Amino acid sequence: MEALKQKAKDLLERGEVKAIVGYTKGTGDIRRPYFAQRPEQVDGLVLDEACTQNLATYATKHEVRHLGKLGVVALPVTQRALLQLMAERQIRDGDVIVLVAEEGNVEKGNVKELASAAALEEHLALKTDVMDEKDQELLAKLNAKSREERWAFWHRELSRCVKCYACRNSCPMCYCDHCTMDCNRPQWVPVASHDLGNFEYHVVRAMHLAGRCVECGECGRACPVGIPVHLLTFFAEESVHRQFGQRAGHSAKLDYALSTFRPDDKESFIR
Amino acid sequence: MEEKFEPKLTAFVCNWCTYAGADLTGTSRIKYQSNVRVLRVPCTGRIDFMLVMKAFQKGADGVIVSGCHPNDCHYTSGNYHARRRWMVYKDLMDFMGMDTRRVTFSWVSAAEGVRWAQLVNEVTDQVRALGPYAEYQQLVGAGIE
Amino acid sequence: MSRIGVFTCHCGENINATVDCAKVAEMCMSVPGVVHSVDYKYMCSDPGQRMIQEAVAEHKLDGVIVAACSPRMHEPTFRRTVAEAGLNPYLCEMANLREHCSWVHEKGQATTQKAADLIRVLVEKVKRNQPLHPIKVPVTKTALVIGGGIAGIQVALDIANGGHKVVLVEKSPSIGGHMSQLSETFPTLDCSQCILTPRMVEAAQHPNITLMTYSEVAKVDGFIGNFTVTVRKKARKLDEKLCTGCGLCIQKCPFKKIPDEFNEGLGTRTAIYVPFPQAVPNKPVIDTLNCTFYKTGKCKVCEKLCPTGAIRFEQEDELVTLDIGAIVLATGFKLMKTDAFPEYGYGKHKDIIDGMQFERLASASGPTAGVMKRPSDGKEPETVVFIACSGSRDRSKGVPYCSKICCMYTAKHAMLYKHKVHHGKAYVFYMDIRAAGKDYDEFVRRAIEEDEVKYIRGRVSRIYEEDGKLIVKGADTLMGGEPVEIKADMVVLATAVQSNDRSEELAQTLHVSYDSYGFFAEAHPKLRPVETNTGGIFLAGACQAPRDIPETVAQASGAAAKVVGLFSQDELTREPIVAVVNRQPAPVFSYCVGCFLCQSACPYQAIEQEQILARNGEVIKTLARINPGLCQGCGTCVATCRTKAIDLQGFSNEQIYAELMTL
Amino acid sequence: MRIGYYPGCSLLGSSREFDESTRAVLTALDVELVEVPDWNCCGASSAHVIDHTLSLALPARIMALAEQAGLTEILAPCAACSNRLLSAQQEIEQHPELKAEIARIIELPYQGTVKIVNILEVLDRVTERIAVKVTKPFAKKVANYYGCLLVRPPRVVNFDRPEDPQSMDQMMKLVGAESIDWPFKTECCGAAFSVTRTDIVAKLSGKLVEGAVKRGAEAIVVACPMCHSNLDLRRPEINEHLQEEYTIPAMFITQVIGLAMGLDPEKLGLQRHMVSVEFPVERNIPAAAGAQA
Amino acid sequence: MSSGTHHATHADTLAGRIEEATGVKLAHCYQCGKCAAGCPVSDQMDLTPCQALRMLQYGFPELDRRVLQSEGIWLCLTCETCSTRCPQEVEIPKVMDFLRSEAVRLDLAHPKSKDILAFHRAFLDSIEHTGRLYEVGLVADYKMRSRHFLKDVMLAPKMYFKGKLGLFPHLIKNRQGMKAIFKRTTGKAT
Repeated sequence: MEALKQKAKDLLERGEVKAIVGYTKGTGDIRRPYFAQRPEQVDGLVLDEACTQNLATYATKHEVRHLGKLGVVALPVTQRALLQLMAERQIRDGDVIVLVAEEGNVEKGNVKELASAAALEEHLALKTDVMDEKDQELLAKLNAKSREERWAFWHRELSRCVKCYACRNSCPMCYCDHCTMDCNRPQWVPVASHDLGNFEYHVVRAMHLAGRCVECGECGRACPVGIPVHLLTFFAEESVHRQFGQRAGHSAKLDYALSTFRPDDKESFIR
Repeated sequence: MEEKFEPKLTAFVCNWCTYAGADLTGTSRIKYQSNVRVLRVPCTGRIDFMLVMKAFQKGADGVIVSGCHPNDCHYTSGNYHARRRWMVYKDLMDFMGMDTRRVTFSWVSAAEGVRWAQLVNEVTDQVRALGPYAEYQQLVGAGIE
Repeated sequence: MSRIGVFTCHCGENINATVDCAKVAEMCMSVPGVVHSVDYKYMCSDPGQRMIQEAVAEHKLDGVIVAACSPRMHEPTFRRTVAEAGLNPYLCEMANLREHCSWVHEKGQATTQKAADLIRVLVEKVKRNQPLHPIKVPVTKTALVIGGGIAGIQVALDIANGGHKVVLVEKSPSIGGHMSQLSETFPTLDCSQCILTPRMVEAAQHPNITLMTYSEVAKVDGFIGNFTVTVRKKARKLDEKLCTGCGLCIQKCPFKKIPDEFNEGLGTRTAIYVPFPQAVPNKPVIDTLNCTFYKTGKCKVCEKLCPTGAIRFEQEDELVTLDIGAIVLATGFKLMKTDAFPEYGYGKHKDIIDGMQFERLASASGPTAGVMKRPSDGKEPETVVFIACSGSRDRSKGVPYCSKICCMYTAKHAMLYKHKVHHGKAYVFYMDIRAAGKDYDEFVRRAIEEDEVKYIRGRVSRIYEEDGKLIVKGADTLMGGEPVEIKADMVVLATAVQSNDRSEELAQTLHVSYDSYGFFAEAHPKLRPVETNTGGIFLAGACQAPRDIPETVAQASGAAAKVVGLFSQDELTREPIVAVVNRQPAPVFSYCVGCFLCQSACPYQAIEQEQILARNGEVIKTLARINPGLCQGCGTCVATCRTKAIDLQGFSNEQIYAELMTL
Repeated sequence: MRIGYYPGCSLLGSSREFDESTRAVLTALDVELVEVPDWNCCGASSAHVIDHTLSLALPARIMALAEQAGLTEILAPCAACSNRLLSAQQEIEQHPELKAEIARIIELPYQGTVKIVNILEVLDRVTERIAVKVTKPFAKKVANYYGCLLVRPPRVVNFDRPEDPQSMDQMMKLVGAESIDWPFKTECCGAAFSVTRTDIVAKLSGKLVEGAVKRGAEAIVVACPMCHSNLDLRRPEINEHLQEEYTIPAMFITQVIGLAMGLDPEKLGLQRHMVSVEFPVERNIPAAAGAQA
Repeated sequence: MSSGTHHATHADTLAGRIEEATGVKLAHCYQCGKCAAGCPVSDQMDLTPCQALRMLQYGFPELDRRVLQSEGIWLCLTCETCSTRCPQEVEIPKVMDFLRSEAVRLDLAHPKSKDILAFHRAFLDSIEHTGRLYEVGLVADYKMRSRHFLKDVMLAPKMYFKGKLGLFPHLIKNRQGMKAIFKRTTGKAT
């Protein structure tokens, strides 16, 4: 912990970064995002098991961008997101210094500082990312159901969606200033939150994240009515990985499964 | 309903292979069922998955998406990109419980007039057998406030 | 509110027989936006077209739908028709009532209904059609030909004779390529240099051709009609203008022991050299790796002797920038080396040579002056074994394809040998004889029947040396795989034809695709064999696939014709059916977020970066920009764009969406 | 250096000298050999003729035992054995479903993690030690005979190059011997036909002996018991077949190195050869070569 | 040679079974003969490797039979020369192995294979019972099976005096385990 604070302090003092994006204590066990812009502010920083939010989301927000070069306290998913954002040219290599707690735990090891995409790639290359069992089970359960049951499930779940777009706004990869949802010529997806609009919205979200989702599950956590929307993007990402072997957030070189192809891509359904 | 159900089919076809193939079906005077409505696009690569969703919204009971065979794309690779898109989209449809039997992806070349007729007939019969896509219309119904 | 006119064609009885055209016309009147709807027997006839033009004027139509045959048939016709009536041609669409309706369905209400539907759908589209204007791209009428072999020379000459400027870039000091190394050529056995040299000279002297030998393409920017090419002119270490090519420097160069590339290492050359006597240009090059001066700082004999003082030891490579309209790739091939054959001794036996080395041995201008002497001891080989398919059709050596030329040149080699060594014995191990070409099979038969070359169907498993002989262990599969052992004095491997060194690199520089073996890929295997899928870049010869001389020359002329065709107009006019990235007023500038996920989806590398700069020059935003010169309008990028910032003219989101909504 | 050791059957019998010389030399080079406990025969060239699974199970048991003994590497001097072990290991690796099946058959857990190395690979790791220990350079012309199984099939053994390999030649250079350049380094000697088709062995091995002598070799160096017994035990048949009296000895590479290191010939088992290992006092290669030319 | 009584589908031809068991696709062989050319014993074979493969490519029962009955498959030394040099990477030794065990299973093995088989059987018996090869036992057993009583009779004593023949077998501890392995694989405790 001290190591992190010290590192953050140094960076700010040396002026290497204009702000540190990290976590701080919220009410109870909640950890909320925290922006330290002055050395003395780093004392607010916290990093422990309770920190879950993917802070990469802030790296593309205009108000944060204006601050200048950032130091980001990054969980593995955050690291992947940052890398993917570099691949998608939303962050320039070198615009963020990534602060990584070794073994994800500051108490144990000290903090590693990854200043370049290359360093980040190298660091991530060592990690094999597996989504947590809970989500794996949920996916498996759903896949085990009959098609009709799945329909019923999503119909029920998505009918509760209030189109608050919390899932979109919390997603590190949903950085577009002008989302498909905002298109009105033509109005692809009805604005109102009714069954059709909701359903289409989530199809769009999943399709747009297929091959780009870093599986942080932020969207699911963000949903105020508790719809497991993250399962949709997880599924799409896994589908891409299963079929094309590509994964998001592993390289700063863009390798987007849906705008690349292999002549021998294997499918079984095209007549 | 009393009178027997006639399915509504929407087809998205590429201009260079399938549309031309369908033209050939015509010039060869091969008959097929008239349920299908064809929308012409330059290339399967152009077909946004949202178009398929919209077709269903407008009450299509079945959708056909067809273009050039792999390696024959007029634009060399549009169909390959389309294929990937459909591989993921179909997967996702199924995961979300949509009835994937109602979307038919196929390759029909400019020389396959007969094949186009067969395809349309097969799909028409298949979807007729499936009946109207009531499930999805529920969504739409609920949509009109 | 739009004013759309619908013109339903009976096409004689072709449509009217099953579709009630009058009814359709009537139904269309009730479609919102339609102000005029008629039916007529033959819309494509003059009166039919006039009818449309009059209606355009009379009803002030802002959209026209001709419901007749397939747009693939008459769209151009009717677009011209409305254009003549002063309406933008792209406001006219065709409903396909014939091929897609009347011809394929039974007569009846349903069919008529479908006909009407097809029109209704289009009405909604036409309402949203934008007037479009053909895209014009200026053309720089200078061609760049990369590679100075027979392919490149032929292309250059054909384009030059077509009246256009050509720059011919060759990486080695002389043009001529592999063909200049050949002794005789099949199936006529005429001397290669005798037919090539005149072409080389012609190319050198042609007013429209600029030769850039000893040069390589370093960089290529731009697009069809408008390339900017940077060429690296490697330093010859000599002033070409002053050099008369007298050759004194070469005679006097003290360092003479350098293996001679032109003779495939069978001869030697000096450090200052011309690759071969008939070289074009006939101006030497200093090989700085071997030149005594560059190694020791002393010598300069050539400089002292040169009568015109042309030597320039301090000369540096220079970069030349060219404006180019079209590029032809003619970079040729290379042969697999004999060291790629473990079972034949990893190339350690001097007397196991490859096909090109044999050409040099057989060539009158070669190291042996055309006398058959084997490399090891200069003895005349009494028995020679030729092995076809050496490394070709051999997946274990990474070359599963057929090298195509070996069957013929092996037959030629065997023949040449027999002609030079009458009492000698020639054996050919082969798998199949692929001699499909004019007078080709006859040629092979001649080798077998008249020159008594022994053809053995089987591969050779092993070659080793014993008592000064090369023991060739093969088998005859026409005798059930019975082992055959031949004691040979020399073995000639017809080694595989492979893509030239660094061809992938070049392909990437030019953004043309290439296959897994490094051969450049044609745009269409059957119908566009000399084009690449990058506009304005064409292919000739063995850089695309193994080719013999006749084929190469034919393809070269084909490529030249394409270039001349391209140059026949000052501007390229292209259908405006292209993708565009939308623009918005500041501070948004565009819905494009600059993720460039679309870039790799484009088959034509048409998607570029465009930077929005503030007054102080700093980059505010980087957007995708689609080069209308390169875009072919497939729309793959459109479907890939999450923000819907890209749209396709003529098939816009709004148009297709509207069509759908009427269904 | 400590390494697992799988001598294999023939090193207990017909090729005892290979075992003896290997142990002698490696001990002298401070390489500790840990014999695989209760090892069994690898099935050699017989198992895979009769039953495929058996030909996997037998080697698997050996490797499983090694794993149990905590060995990470096994030296199998016998080229045939190391080849069997390697191919079994790879085939099981490629077919995961086999793993369980094999484990069931051999009643032992099997990971397939042990690395199988041949004698040359081990020697190659200690070249410096050898270099310093060479006291009596083996100043002879030698024909290095690798045989089939050391280098083939490359996909399985991936050791040296499949044709005209070099590893032995380098080793020989190291101990002062001059390797002849000859084409039969990897030609087959007749291998398993030693007992059943002696005629074939005589023919194939004959070609080797003849070829070696013709090129002036004074000894044939081998690294495979099968090759050795064919070139040594079968010499009478060979000579009879060739109608010649060839006396050129066939020696295991470990014996040659041992001699060069000045180890006691007895300990290297030289006395066990059928064709006695004696060299003319001064070398007269030309004569030897001339004799056959 | 006739087209065979019935047209077998690939799966139930010998070629099909080979592919199934060894993963080797015989269709890859394009009959270049490089195997036969390099094979140390092809000159002794009644069917050279490529010839055998050719016959199998047909998928005709009578041709399959002829291959199984051939002597050639028993002469293969598994020296891997062919597979190392094959341009199509056909692993012929694997095929030969399979052919031999098939020949034995279907009782079609060539009479001349008797000795070779006898040897292999003797060999395996020896290790089945002792765990390791017991050469004296092997030779004795082989002589019994092959009836070549006098073969190598002169060699044995020489070897003995050279200390190359132990008169007693090397027994491994877990001989039961060995027996079990044989039971589970060859199916019978010989």
